[in-house]
Amino acid sequence: MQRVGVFVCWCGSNIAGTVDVHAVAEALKSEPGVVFSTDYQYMCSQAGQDIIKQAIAEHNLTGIVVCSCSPRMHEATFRKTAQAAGLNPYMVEIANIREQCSWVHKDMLTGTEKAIILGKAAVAKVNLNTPLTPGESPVTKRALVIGGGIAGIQTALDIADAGFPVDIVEKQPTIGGKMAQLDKTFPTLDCAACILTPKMVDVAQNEKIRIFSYSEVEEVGGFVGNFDVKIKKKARFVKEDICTGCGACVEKCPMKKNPNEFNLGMDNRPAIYIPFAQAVPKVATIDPNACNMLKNGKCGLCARVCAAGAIDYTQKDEIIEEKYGAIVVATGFNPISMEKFDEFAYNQSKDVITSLEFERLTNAAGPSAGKLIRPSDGKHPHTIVFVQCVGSRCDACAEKGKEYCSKICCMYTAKHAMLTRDKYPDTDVYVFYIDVRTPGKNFDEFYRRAVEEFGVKYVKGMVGKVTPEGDKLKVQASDLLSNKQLHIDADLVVLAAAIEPDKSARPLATMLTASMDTNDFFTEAHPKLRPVESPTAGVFLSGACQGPKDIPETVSQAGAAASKVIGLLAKDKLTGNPCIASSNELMCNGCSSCERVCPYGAITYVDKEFRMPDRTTKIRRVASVNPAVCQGCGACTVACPSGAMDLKGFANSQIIAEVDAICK
Amino acid sequence: MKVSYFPGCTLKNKARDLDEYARKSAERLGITLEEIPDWQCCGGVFTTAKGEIATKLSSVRALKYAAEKEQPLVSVCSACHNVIKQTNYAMKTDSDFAKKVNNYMAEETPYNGETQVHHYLEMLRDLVGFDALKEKVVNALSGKKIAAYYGCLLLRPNSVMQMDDPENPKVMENFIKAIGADPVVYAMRNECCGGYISLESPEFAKSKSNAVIENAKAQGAEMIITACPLCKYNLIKNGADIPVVYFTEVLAEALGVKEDTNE
Amino acid sequence: MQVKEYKPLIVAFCCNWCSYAGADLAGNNRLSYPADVKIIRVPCSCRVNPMFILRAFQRGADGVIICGCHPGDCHYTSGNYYTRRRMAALFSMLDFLGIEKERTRVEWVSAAEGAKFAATMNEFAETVASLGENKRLEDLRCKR
Amino acid sequence: MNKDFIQEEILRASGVNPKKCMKCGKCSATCPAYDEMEYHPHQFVSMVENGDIEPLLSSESLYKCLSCFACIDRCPRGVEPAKLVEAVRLAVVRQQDKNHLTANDIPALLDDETPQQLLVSAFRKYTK
Repeated sequence: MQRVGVFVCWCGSNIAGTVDVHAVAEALKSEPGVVFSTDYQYMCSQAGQDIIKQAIAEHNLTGIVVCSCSPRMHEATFRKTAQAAGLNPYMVEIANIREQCSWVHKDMLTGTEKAIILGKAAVAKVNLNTPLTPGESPVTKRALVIGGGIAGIQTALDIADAGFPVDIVEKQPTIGGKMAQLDKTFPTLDCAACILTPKMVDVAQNEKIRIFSYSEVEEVGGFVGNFDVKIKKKARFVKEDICTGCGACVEKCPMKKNPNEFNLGMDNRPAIYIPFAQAVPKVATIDPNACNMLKNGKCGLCARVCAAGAIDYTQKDEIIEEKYGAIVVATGFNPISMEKFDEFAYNQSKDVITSLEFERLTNAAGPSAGKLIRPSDGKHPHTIVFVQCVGSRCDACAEKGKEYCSKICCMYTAKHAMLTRDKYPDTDVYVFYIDVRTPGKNFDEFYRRAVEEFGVKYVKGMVGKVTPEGDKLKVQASDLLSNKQLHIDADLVVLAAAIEPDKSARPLATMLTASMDTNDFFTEAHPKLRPVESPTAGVFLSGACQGPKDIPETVSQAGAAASKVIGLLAKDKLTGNPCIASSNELMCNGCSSCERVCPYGAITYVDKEFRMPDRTTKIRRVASVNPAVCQGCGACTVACPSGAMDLKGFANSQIIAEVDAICK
Repeated sequence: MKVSYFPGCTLKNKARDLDEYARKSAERLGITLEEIPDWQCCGGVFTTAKGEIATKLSSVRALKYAAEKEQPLVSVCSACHNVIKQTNYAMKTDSDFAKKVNNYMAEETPYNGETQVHHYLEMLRDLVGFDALKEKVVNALSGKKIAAYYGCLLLRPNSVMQMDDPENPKVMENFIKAIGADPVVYAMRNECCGGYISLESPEFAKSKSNAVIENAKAQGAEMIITACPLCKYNLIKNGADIPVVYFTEVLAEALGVKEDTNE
Repeated sequence: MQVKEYKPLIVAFCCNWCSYAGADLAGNNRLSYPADVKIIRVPCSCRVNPMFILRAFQRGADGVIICGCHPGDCHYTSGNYYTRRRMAALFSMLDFLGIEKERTRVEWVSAAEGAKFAATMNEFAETVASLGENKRLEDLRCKR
Repeated sequence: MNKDFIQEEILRASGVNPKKCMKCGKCSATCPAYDEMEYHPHQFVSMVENGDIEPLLSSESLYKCLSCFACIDRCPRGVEPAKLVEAVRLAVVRQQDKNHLTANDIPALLDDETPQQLLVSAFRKYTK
């Protein structure tokens, strides 16, 4: 039997004004287990807390009930008080007689009556409380960053800077991501490569950082502080540690005609290739679908010209197993396919391109060496039409496109238009827009400069149809402000395609048990207050995998994610919430119902040996809750058909005791 | 294989050859078009306004007939197909509309959009298969550069018609490939020829038709094929200087049944 | 003989993250609702075992309401979806047993919706009161 | 006719929710009859939304829409402007003596090749 102490707070007149606090204290005295009951003006004050401490010592209390304000306010306070007096902090229950009683009822009689009932419920519950100890688990002091774009790079650098080892997993042969493909960056127009490649070199040279390029995460197990991850390092048929990146093999490879992914297929690369000059790691990779040696066993030229002897046609995929304390998702984005938007004739004409293709066309390292040309005939375009919001801001029921604003298109289109007019003043540049959205530091000023200084023609309206005819693109569009339909003979049409999360994100989210929204963006733990954490403990979000973002925003989020990771890795041990599910193994029938409802993957099934009454042993399959992963929602307790699963701190018996106390 | 067939008014008059080539070709491909007895005109245009019941009853009757025979319903005129398909969709998805129609029809069993509605081209693609069609071709139209003209009715509204990608359709192009010719892809193939307006504003219709013809020619077309009598009328009337024919005509030609028809 | 005025007894299960906070907010804003409503705090609405509800009715409750986060906002990602499905099944069974559907309810109340909490409780209490005393599930052996 | 009533009737008959419109103008960009029209597809949407229907009722634009449905398929927001045009047109032609086309008009408009389809559909579109 517990020895319960009851402490009724007046909260000045907040409670005492509508609740007869003496009567409450008096009434609760006769409840089972109660050995001490008192009231005081401010229980949360130092003096009030001393009363509690003293009573615990004097009356050998094993549990206390504080009738006061909401537990959301002072539960933590009174738990600390109890702990200071040598009591387990989870032997404290709060009866909320302020927010849910004195403040909502006006009549003293009703208020007092209800306060007594709430007090009784709390006493009934505390009688069934058991001391709880939060679980502890060690922390593996190593972080995994999935994705090697600017988000992943920044996160890795910041974590490494704090002294923790970091691994980057990147599925492409090089890190750098989308930013490496860009030409200039808004709103300052500094060249993307000039600011990104030094960071890539920093990553390569940082002793704390390992890069697994051309690799993918295969399997994730474990939990916060203790993830077990399997990484598949795809065979690149080149020994990474030996290859010097000299490029002799690339030059000699006879299989030259393969679409170059880095230039979005606008030119070709050989079967053995280095994506771009500043690639990190600067190591060649053989495309097994293009290499004649790998397909037919004939050729072997690259092996012969490689002075270092780095070519290895027998290389196999390799699985690397590693332990991590924290995982950062930085899987980024892609422009959506323009397949469904052929009113803009993207599939019919080479001169209708996406904005990312435009970046490559204007990039000095791109397929045209930075000269703005029409992809079809290499001529200089004199009239260029930019179309905004292609596939963004669509109705949820629409058959194509995304519901959200892709956020970055207004600014990069202003940038493209401005740079075109700057370099080629003889070019007419039209931008068709629905709204120009430029909330960002120096963003609107940038857009205004495009209009006022560079003479870009911004038209409020949309393009409805692009008809390739001869060497022209006939653009039919609306100009809503002058209430006209425009017909423009353009040489180049650039589509600001909506962006979407990378396709690898969805299977990864499943592996991580991290949640996603309907657009496959990762969900944050709280949209305002925990924007870089996933609801799954130990999984953090960096960059566009969480939502469309420009570079400055990505970098700041990457830093924020890193600081959260550092905060986690700096701990030697993690203390959990002790109010978690636990299964009575003797009652568990191994049905897996709980495992299926658990949103965190905290429940696994294990085969366990049980001693039977006849002294034989029997192996049974029973549920096992991982205390470090369980968040204590209790979904499993209701799903369990045999009543084996229960929630500590909110046990079935405790809640029923409360129900009984209320329904008397 | 037998299917229910809804020819429509124009195919009994000005577009007789569209009908006849369709029947002969289907027969050669092993499909019998069973004309629905006592079919009534579809009305030529689907009224999208809610509460329009009477104008859709003829389509529902044809659909119900096919349902009772457990056959898919095939039509070849773009307009008939559009009206029947949209009516069927409304019967399937708009329970209020279906209830009113069924009350009006007062038949023993109600109809709720069970019939599969195919355009002849869909029949070629999905029931016959373009590969099977290719095998039956005896006069391949090799080297002929043919531009497919879809117009509006075959493809839109896409949520209902579900025939092909409305902005980048391929069914007619694949059909052209199957009969051995070379498809010409041009952007105006899914734009309006001026259709209904040609009665009142012939000049306006002309400008629309011309844009289609010019675009097809600019992309190298030597011939335009279509499934719609009104499109054909408009294109020819407005000065097409390359042949504009029904797709069933080139089909019949490729299958070697064109001459039988004329006899 | 004096007839005692009938006061309904209502048990409200509130999830800790949204609805319990919503109830606190109703208090902060001094928005009144009947004292007949007694709140039991649970971590998530999906913690509410149908057993608890049966027990409440068995012990003489006249109405039971479960409040959770709005769909999509669950602190535990998906708990309220479980609640919605489970309670739909339970409530129709209770209805079959003679506990009218109006005596049971699932309501989404966010931490910001103090006014909604108070309005919901007022309305629910009134509905339950108009139905009169609940007798069906009361276990006579438990009756004093 | 009462203004609110007619707006309600047009919204009901068309099944269109003009509030979904984000004013991008793609309907008017795509419309093949734009230059023939006094009021353009995007104006139909906003005028019906604002209850400014009177000018539409007396506009020739009603008979210029080709019902090609390009605006329906290309609208990013699923607004379906063509259905609104049709609903307004019906609101007009359903009134007494408001048929846009009569049988007497026909002979003058015909030529030898006019397909039946054209006449049938014109009657369905322009008369009650």
